[in-house]
Amino acid sequence: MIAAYLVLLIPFIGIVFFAFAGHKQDTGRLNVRFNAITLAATVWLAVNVLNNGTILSSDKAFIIDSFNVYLIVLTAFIGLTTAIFSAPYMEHEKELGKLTERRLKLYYSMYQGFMLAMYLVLTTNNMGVMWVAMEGATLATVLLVSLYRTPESIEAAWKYFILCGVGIAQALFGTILLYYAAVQIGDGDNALLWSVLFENARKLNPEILQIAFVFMLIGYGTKIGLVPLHNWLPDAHSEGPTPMSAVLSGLLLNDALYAVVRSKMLVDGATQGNTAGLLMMGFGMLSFLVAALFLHRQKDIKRLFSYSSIEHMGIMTFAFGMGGPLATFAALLHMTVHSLTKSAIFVSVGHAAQLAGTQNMERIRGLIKTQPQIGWGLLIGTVAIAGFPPFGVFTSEFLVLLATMHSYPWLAPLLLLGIGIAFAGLFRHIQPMVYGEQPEGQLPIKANLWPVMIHLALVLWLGLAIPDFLANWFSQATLLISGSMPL
Amino acid sequence: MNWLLAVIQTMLFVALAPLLSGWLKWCKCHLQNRKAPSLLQPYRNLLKLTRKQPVVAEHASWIFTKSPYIVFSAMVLAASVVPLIAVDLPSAASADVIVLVGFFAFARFFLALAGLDIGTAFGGMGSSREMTISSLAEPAMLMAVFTLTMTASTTNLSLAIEHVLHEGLVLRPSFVFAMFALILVAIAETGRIPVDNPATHLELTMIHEAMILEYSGRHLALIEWASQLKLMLYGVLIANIFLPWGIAQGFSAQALSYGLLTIIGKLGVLAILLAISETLVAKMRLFRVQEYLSFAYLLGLLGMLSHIILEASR
Amino acid sequence: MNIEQQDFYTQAILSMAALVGLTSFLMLGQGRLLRLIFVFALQGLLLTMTTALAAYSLDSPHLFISALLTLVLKVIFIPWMLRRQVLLMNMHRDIEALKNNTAVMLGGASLMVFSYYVLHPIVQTSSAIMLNALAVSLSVVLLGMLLMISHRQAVAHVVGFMSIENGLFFAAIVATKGMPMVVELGVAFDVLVAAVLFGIFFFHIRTSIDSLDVDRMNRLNEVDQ
Amino acid sequence: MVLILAYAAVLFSFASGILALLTNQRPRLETLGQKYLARFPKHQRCRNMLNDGFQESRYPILLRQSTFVLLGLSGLLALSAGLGVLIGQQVLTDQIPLGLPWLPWHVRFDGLSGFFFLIIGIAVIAISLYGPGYVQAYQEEKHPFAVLGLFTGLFVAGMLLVLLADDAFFFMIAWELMSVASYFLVAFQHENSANRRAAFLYLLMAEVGALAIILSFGVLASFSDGLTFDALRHANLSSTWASIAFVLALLGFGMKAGIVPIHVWLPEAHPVAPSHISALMSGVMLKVAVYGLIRFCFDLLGDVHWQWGVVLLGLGTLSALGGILYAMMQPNLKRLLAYSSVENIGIIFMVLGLAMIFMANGFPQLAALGLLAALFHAFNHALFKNLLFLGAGILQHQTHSLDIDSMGGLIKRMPQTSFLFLIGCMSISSLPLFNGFVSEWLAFQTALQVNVLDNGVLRSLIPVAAAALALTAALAAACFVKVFGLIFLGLPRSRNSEKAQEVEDKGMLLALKLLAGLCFFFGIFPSLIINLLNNVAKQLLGLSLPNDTALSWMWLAPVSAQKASYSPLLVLISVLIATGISFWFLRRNPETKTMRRSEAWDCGFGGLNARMQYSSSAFTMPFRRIFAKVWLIDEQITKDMQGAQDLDVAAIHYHLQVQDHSWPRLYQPIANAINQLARQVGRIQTGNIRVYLGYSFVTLILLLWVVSL
Repeated sequence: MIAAYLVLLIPFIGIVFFAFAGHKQDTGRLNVRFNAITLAATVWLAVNVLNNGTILSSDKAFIIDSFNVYLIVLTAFIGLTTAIFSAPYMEHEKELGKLTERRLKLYYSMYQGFMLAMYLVLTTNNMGVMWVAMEGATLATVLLVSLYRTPESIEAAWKYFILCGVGIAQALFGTILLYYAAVQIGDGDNALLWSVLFENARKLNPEILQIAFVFMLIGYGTKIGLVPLHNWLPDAHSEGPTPMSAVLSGLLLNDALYAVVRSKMLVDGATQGNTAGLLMMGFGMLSFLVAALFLHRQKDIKRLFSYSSIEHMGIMTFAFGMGGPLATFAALLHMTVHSLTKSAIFVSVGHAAQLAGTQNMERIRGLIKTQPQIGWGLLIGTVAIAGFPPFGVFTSEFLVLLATMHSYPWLAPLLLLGIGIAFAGLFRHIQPMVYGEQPEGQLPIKANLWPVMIHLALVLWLGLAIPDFLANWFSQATLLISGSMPL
Repeated sequence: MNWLLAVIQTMLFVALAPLLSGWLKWCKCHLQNRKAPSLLQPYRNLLKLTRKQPVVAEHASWIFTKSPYIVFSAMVLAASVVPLIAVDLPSAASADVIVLVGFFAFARFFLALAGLDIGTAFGGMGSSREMTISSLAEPAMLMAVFTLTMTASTTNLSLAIEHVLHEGLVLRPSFVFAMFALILVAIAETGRIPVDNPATHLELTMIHEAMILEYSGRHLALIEWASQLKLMLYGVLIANIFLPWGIAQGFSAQALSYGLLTIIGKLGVLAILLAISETLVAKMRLFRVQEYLSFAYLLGLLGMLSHIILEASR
Repeated sequence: MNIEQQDFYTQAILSMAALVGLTSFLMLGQGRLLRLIFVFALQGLLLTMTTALAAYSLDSPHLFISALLTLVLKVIFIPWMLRRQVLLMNMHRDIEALKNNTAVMLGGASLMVFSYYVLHPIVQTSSAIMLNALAVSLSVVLLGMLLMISHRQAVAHVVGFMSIENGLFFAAIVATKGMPMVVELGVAFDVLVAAVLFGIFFFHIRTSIDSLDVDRMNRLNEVDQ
Repeated sequence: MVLILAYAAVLFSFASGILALLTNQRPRLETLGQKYLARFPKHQRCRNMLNDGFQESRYPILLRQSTFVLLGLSGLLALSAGLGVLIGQQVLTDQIPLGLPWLPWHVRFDGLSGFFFLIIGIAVIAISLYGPGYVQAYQEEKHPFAVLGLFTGLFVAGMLLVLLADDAFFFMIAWELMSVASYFLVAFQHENSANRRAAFLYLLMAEVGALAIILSFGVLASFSDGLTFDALRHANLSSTWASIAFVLALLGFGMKAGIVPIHVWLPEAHPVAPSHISALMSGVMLKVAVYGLIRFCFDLLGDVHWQWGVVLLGLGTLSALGGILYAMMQPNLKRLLAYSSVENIGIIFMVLGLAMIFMANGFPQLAALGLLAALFHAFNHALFKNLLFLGAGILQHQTHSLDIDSMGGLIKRMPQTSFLFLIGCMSISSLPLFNGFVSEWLAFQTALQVNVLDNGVLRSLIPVAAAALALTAALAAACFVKVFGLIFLGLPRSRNSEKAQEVEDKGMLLALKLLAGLCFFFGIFPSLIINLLNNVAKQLLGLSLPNDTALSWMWLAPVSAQKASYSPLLVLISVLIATGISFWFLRRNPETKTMRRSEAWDCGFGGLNARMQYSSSAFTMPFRRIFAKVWLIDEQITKDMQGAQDLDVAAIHYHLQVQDHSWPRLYQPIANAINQLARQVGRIQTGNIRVYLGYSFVTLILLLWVVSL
């Protein structure tokens, strides 16, 4: 259990430290160290869970089960690799004069703040606290989105702030309704504890829970970026600093989805129907298709990939909504591989943008000629995210497809259509950037592509074979969520 | 013994080919009341050509000099599988009618290459047109042949002919169509009027002759002989497939001689008919040939359909 | 059952609910920023009183704390900050011409009915009072959104945002006698931070487009020019 | 044992890919080697070897050669594995502990896979001989060998894995590995935009096709338990669903095989890849697609419908005719060859269709015959198409061009290449004595067995298809007469072809010799292959050709000696005799024996020069006239006038562009539709935050209403 507290404590120290220590040359490296320690703590936590199953803290404030434990580790891991990438990146930005010492100070301390919020969302057992943490994540990142202080970045941050604020407020109303329903059946203090609720979900009033779920879905869905609540997402991704985009895509969206799934589990327990699932499927499919179409008309490279994030979150939401062991397993896997791949892509995108000095895709050319690692990194990453084997994304999408064929055959063609359109949308933009002759005077930059390689290697590994402990967790989580094991 | 017979039949075939074209020319001249050369004139020409030293363009490659041999032997092979005076000779089994078509293609392929070898415009024109016409003629021919082979349910020529013989005189609409199709194809393939004019010297109207303009001496002799063989092959095909009566089924000397006489008779008649048609019909423009050949194909198709619908319907 | 059979506390709560709803309507129709802020402060005050009342009559002391928080945040701090911004920008004179105001008002009214309709299942679990209270708070939330949709001033957006918070808070108080303490504190903290951030943003927005009209922030879009 | 060979083949190809990655690692390796050898002071010889191995100059060559050696070994292993399983007539299964927790990779190695292993093996051996000489033309900084080698290895490995796969998941992974690797190879020379476009198109089509295949597997899977092929085999689905699955599979595999009208990527992608890769793609990858279709229809779906057969027959005919007609119009050699691949795939599909029809009508023996013909043609096509593509590579190597109209007269400058190329041309235009003819002959034989069928429609339809096949063959002959005649005969049309020399690298010629030799050998002794194929049919359909039609080593009598027979050997012998006699007879006279060389007669016009020759477009003009409807022809003649009132012509410019119908008819509309849709969707993101809030508001109201219904 200490591990869990450590996981929360270290980032907190980080916030305070960076806030007061001020920015030095090696702050970036310090940030890496903090994340590394956290990662170690999470691994320790994971080992505990691996050995003796679900951990419920004595005061029931925290719960670590097979559903969130690997998400925690994933969060820590991506936090670390992104930090590794961001240290030289932010320095380079500073040299370009885009950023000042003070802003970097803010950046690092808020980076830790964001991580803290993420860990809190994942570890807490209390739906209310989960909400608080989620809002906290917004507050922590909103200033980072506007870090460059350009009109666009400010506009993006404002939209992010308002839309997510309003959305999250609706989630709070949902939480209150949930609480209300819980109070009807039990004591007020533990009434928001997820574990308690999950145990006696059957007793909860289904109608109220349905309404509550609508609010939560819309609230957290705004953060997932479900169409039509997604409008903040591309703006925030494209205008903020690239490391931020990496963690937003890789972590925040996942955790929002995590919150939705947690509440769905309660609702499914209460209403023995599948209303929640159908709602999620609808949203998922809509987001998936619309985002796929949006891919075709992008000019900004980071916008492009943020839309692809929406698309993939759509797939996951769809899969979770479809329920059933196969789909759920696929969705869990997809969560993992998507965050790994997407953050890797954003890292290489960041380098590419620095290389070309612009985010405008018409002006990024000949990356492979200029700096092969970056070009290949971007290309391979895109191949992976487009769902080509042997990368893991293919595995999950394949499973989703099969599950769809099983339960909703007439949706499968739609899904395939979306995948095809999305693929075309990505590649028609990526190809001209990586291939071809480079423009005059485009020179290689100092880049650290280890994160990309590691992530892609992991995704490849997951595509070829899923290690037993992970498979075990997935199956456990599947059992927890869908009520039965995958095949 | 049988193999010997087969070889003899083939030699006979080769030997008689010039005679047939001589006879054809003779009839034509008389129909056009010109003074006819002697029937042996083709032999004399061949002999003369073989005696001459061939003149070859300086940048001709081995394709040009070797093609005549290839073309000639392909035709000889074709001759070896077509029953002339007797059926079920062993040589017939070594290649069926599809392979026969293959032989023609083989010869054509090299002739066309030879036409392109020198790099003259005439040669190119000749091979281009030859390939065009033949590629249109081949399906028509196969259509006609398939009618036969499906009736006899074999593609082995001599077996098929035997089958027709055994059935005796049956009136098959399919055969009528097929025969006409085959005749049309034969005229196109052997470069006779109205498709091509063997006697022409207006270069732009010729097809077959254009390819062999550069040949001389023994090469020319071989090619001439090969084309005479081709003419005779088609004649024999038409004669023996559709009116096989008289062909020898046993190997007794009397049956064989009888077979020889009948085939000579049939060919003679066919030649007369051809001469008449060549006298009456004028050569057509190159780009009307496809209509002509598609008509042939149509006939072949009709033959096939009438076979399936009228004769073999179940 | 009817109101006269209810105990005094309930009656008080219901009347409070009515007042809160009214304030929301007032805000919705309000074109002048200063008045808007004033009404918002009023709403905060009503909330505070409600909370205090609840805390007193249900003797759950931790509600006093949240009452205090509400007072400080929503009655004093935020209105003061907003007012300062308005004066800084000297926007206190110009009136925002609301398009088809009456339609918006009618829409608000129908929203109230809608919230009753939606929350109806609650009757099964408890009294109609709860239904009323929750319905009012839901409609406050919805009205808050409507306010944001209909107004173009960033300040108005903040007010709308905060009034949504108010609605939630009200729901929490009347329906569930307040959330667990940790949640209460967390929410309050978030609101505080949000308020501060809003302050910062006003500054940035003003420096970038020297106005607080959100309609002028539409650089980032996907429409073909 | 055999399975181990197969695995080894895969591993070796992987290894060659990995080895290629070391191209730029010379310094690191060197230091590593030094450090290692430093431990053993006495191994002076090794150190010397190492040193001269790591010389700046030698290292890249050494690496290249060893890469291709590994590739060649994998080819050899594949060949032997294929032969082993074919002769042993066994079915080997295995599981690899990869993939999903509940679904490891299933492996199955049977006759069918074995036969395609054979094809791949031969092709890979050929290119591994050919490669080293060919790739040294690329300079390293522009076209890194690491990329080429890596993806070549992965490509081969992918193809082999597809053949081994025994469950849908593994199959798709291998399939996509093959597609993606080949995509990178197509994009290898990415500096000119045409290649990039081609690569994109290729990957897009590959993706769409793969999705279709996944869907077809999904249909089967949803009627069975599990994804292993065994489970799918036992899926009992209604004939409607079966037909749906078939159509999807046909779409998927057909897209890869490049049947008209979904062939568009093929003539774009194949020509732009390096020649040995084009050879692999055109000669082998398409066959893998054919394998997929056979596996899916005959093995997984099991009971086929005759309607499917008709569909295949129709599409096949369309592809065969369309392919060869389009091919004929191409002035670019590699494009032409790519289109002719479309034609040959069409032929294969036709025969497969026949097999299906016979199968469905209860004549498994004839079905076996059809299958046999199809597989044999696949084999032959692999041989001569590889031969031709590699030859094209040599031509490009020596004349720096692929434009037929800029070549000519090469037969004297490149005697060996020209001879080998001629053999390729003869077998592809299915002339007797060569392998192409045998498979076509078998196809005809299959078609002519039609009167066993009861269905009158089929009985009249199939002969027509057969006639179309004949037309195809004739057109192919015309097409390749043009190819050989214009490239090698006549006078050189450009300075490059005047200066062209025979390629000096022995390996490249050796590869061509190997393939040409096989073309001829199997043209004379087809029964060797056919006996192997019999085993495949036995395993797949449970039936093979009857024994009474003993396929002895010199006779070919597929149905029965009574119905048809063909003995290539006898034909060859008699050809030799006839030629020999006439040769001897005509050249016995000493003074006429020698030929006199003089300038061409040319009807006495004289002054012959290269520009008077027939060009590619001239040669095909009659076909353009006759089949005008098949293409989109854009033909323009412009005259430059000069002199007084510009009355006399100075120069005439002739411009001809021949285009494929399917592009503007099929693909353009789809692309436009998607862009239009995207534009419409873009409208929703106005950039105004109040609108966004409105969305959220409306959604909330809507959902609340929905759930409270």
